[in-house]
Amino acid sequence: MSLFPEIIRIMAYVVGVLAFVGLNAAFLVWLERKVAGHIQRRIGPKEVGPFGVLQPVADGIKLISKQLVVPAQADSLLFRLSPVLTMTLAVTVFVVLPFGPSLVARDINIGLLLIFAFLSINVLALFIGGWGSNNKYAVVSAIRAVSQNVAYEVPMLIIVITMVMITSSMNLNVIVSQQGNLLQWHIFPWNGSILSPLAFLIFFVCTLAETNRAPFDLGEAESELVAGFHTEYSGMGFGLFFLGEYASVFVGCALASILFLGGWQCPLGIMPGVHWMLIKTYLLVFVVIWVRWTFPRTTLYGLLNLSWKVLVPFSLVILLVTAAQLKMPWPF
Amino acid sequence: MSDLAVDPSCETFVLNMGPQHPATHGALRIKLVLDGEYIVEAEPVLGYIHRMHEKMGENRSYLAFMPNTGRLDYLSALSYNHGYVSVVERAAGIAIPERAEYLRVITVELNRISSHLLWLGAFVLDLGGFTPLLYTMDDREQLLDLLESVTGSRLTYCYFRFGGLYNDVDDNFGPGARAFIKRMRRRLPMYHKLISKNVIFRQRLEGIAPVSAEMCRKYGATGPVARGSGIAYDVRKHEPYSVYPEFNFDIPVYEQGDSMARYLIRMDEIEQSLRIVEQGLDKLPPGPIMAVKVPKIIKPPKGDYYMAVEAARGSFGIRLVSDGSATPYRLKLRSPCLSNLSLFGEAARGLLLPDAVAFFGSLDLVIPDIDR
Amino acid sequence: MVTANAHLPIVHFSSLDKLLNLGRANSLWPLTFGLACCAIEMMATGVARFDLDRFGMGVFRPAPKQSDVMIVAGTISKKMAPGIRTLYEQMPHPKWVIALGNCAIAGGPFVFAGQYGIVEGADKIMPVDIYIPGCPPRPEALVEGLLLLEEKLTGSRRWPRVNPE
Amino acid sequence: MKKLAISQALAALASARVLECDHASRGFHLSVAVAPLELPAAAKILDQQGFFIEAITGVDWLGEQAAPGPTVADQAEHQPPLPSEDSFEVVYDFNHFAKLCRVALRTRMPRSRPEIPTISAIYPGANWHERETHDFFGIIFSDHPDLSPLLLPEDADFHPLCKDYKP
Repeated sequence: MSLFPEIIRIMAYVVGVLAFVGLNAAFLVWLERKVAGHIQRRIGPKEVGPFGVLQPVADGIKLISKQLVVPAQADSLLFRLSPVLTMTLAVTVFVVLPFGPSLVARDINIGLLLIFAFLSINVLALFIGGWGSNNKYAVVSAIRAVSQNVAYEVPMLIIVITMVMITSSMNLNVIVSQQGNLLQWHIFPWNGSILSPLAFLIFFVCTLAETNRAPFDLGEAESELVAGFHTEYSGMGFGLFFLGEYASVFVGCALASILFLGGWQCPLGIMPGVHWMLIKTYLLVFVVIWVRWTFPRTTLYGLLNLSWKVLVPFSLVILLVTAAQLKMPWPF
Repeated sequence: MSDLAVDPSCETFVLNMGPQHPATHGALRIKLVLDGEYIVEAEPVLGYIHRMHEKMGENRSYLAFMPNTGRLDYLSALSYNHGYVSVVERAAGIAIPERAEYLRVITVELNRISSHLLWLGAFVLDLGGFTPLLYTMDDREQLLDLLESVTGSRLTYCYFRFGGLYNDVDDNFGPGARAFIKRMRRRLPMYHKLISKNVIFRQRLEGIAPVSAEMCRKYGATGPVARGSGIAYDVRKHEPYSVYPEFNFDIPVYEQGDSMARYLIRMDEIEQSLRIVEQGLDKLPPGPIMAVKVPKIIKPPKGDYYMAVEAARGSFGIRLVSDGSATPYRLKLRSPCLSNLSLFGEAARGLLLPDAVAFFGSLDLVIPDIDR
Repeated sequence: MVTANAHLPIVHFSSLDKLLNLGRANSLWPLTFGLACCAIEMMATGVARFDLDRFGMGVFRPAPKQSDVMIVAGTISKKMAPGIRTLYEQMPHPKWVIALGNCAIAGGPFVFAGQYGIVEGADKIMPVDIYIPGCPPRPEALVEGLLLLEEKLTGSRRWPRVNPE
Repeated sequence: MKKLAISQALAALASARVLECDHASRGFHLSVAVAPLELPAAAKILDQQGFFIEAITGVDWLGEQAAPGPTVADQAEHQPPLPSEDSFEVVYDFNHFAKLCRVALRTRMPRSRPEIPTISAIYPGANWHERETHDFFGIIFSDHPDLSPLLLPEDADFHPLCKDYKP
């Protein structure tokens, strides 16, 4: 492998991933506001461009041209680092996401591990942002975000381990290629583990919590903490948090669709490709938005109780049952 | 929980909620001493929207003060109108025609529903659910259209006059109100399904911030807050005024005293108000809407007079001290919200921050009414 | 009368400025900040029937750092005035202020000889771009006010003006 | 009956002057005037009988002494005898949750020495009402835990509802 094409390849993927993250955020902003509008008996963005599709563009222009304020008492380095870090981590994860049979930036063996490694650092970015703002609301919010993320990573990773046991691979492309058609999807109990529908549910709930989405949006609980960890961020600092949040929502839903719903595979086994991946992921994203505009927010204790007292035991049961099932084909 | 909060070895910090904060519904500041997220001490700081209503009462004529009453508790402005016209009518000895009394009751109850609807939306918004606000506001808009056709304004009504009303209702009012009652009766089960039965919602309200009946008495809390604590006190039944004795309605009472009870009280009150409006429309007598002999300039005899009415948030009282001239000598406005808020400091001790926000929302406060 | 070219800069990046202003005009995020009665009408404007989100203005931000428009909705008491000034200063540039209702314009009904408690108008403590009269103004008036602000930014009006006959 | 019980209990106080009023025309049943020093005792009696506090109203009777003809206040209602100079009046409104009985408890103090004992130890709800009365009239409630301005700005040193207030 010569060096030169490799650099071109990297460049192409960097540009591609960044463009996708930007477009994805724009699309999700529009989708979220439109869906929210229709859930709430109103129209949502309509005047800016046809069907309001230019709304995210206007928001972006506005945010970019807005003054960046670094509070005098804030830790300038941490304050500036945090949004960049959030964004970088979210973008990095896209490197191993397979969008199609050959449409993946880096087809590495430990893709799954890499994603969770980076997603775990994400919470640190929020924390230094909240801490660096030197704002009490932001600090409380940052502490909430950390305890929440730690609590929900445990059941999530246990589920992922279960899935790795079933698929015996950490390569996302391999996992997808095992699920050739609807009947082979890992969400169904006859493929691998009898408890996999439950596993999917737990994984999805954990995704909501990990990405700070309602009903687990304690970090940015408006009625309690004003705007949470990004209270002090203006302009594009806030914009980057937004991009990062939408990118991780996408990643979370993409992972769910890769692990359980066959990723880029077609349900009927014909014409697999990137469109299936996008359809499945955005359907899941739609559910995330739907949940957000339906439920009130939990409290921190309700959230931690749900994780440690319900999700962790259940996911451990899933792990054990799956292990037993894999080792002893009978009586399953 | 509370022993954790008073542990002297814990490090605490002070958090200023407000004056601009989404949870305080206006310009109110709450000084919180927090231990982690537990509240050690909560002290509301008032006065950010003090608008000198009582001073204004002393330097303008009785009629000219009328619009002020619509701006005290702007969510149930008609109740305040009612209280004010009633105390002046009591002082000056003005009797008002029956049709006017009935229309007063009907419009006041419609206003109470609109107030409770707005509260419901804002309350769920405090708990992080955005969508119910849009639903309740949608219903409220229907109601506002109705009230606007009668009173001429959407929010800060000034509809009653000494001796009667500003104008009669038109032919569309009756059918419109009946249509609204029908609509609301359909919508209430929907709200119960969407909100009351939601697991997260119940988990956040049940058993949170119990207020005892004794505490209500010591602080003078009235309205849904007292009724949520098992006190069956409603001025409409307790000290009947206007034509309320003619109506058949219940006073919902819950014993638990927690945020859930205060929520359920208001939901039940919407139903009761619908009943009152329906009966009022059935019984509405024909006739004049203004008493014939109302002096142009009201000069009540010397002395002091008190009048309490049941506003949406509790008992609103007016003490009018008259020196026999055309302006009140002293006009004291007893705000239900002030008394209801005064127990916040004691009841919020030991709560978690989000629970305190829920508790605050369940008190249903209108800040300009507190500050006056 | 408000005109778009009121403050012409010395160096004029014409097209870029136009683009930026177009972006800003279509994404005016108000600050969640209500003082009194007018705040309820502000809420009513945000929700289903009037739906400010149609114009991209529905994103009410609770933090001043992330908002573009401050809608002063209600009476400004002397105790509150320093707080409002702080909020205004915390908002990053470019920022605009709308005085909603008579109280925010000039003290409204609460002005009388010998008043001791209120600031008579938001423009006593900060620059105001748009004044919307009413007590409280109807939601339609607030929508019109925001459209006027857009017009001030872009120089052109979104919808044809309706002349009241 | 509540009215009888409370009026007898209050009449036992040395300085109390209990007057029954027509509820329909005045809005309260009992008008009870006491000397400032007996205020806590009266409040304690009301507390024991299960009354709740509704409001505290201050009234400034400036110029009452100088007024020609009959004085503004109904003299009969204001025994013990009025101070011989212009006075402040404070009216405490009490009510009962179960049995309707509104009691207006009145007390008068001279304008030059506006000091009366607090009842906030008996009724914690009275705390804010007393602070508010202090804001508006400058009446000092002795032994009150915190008489800082409630509705006026923190540094306010004026009392706007006094009749001689000039901004």
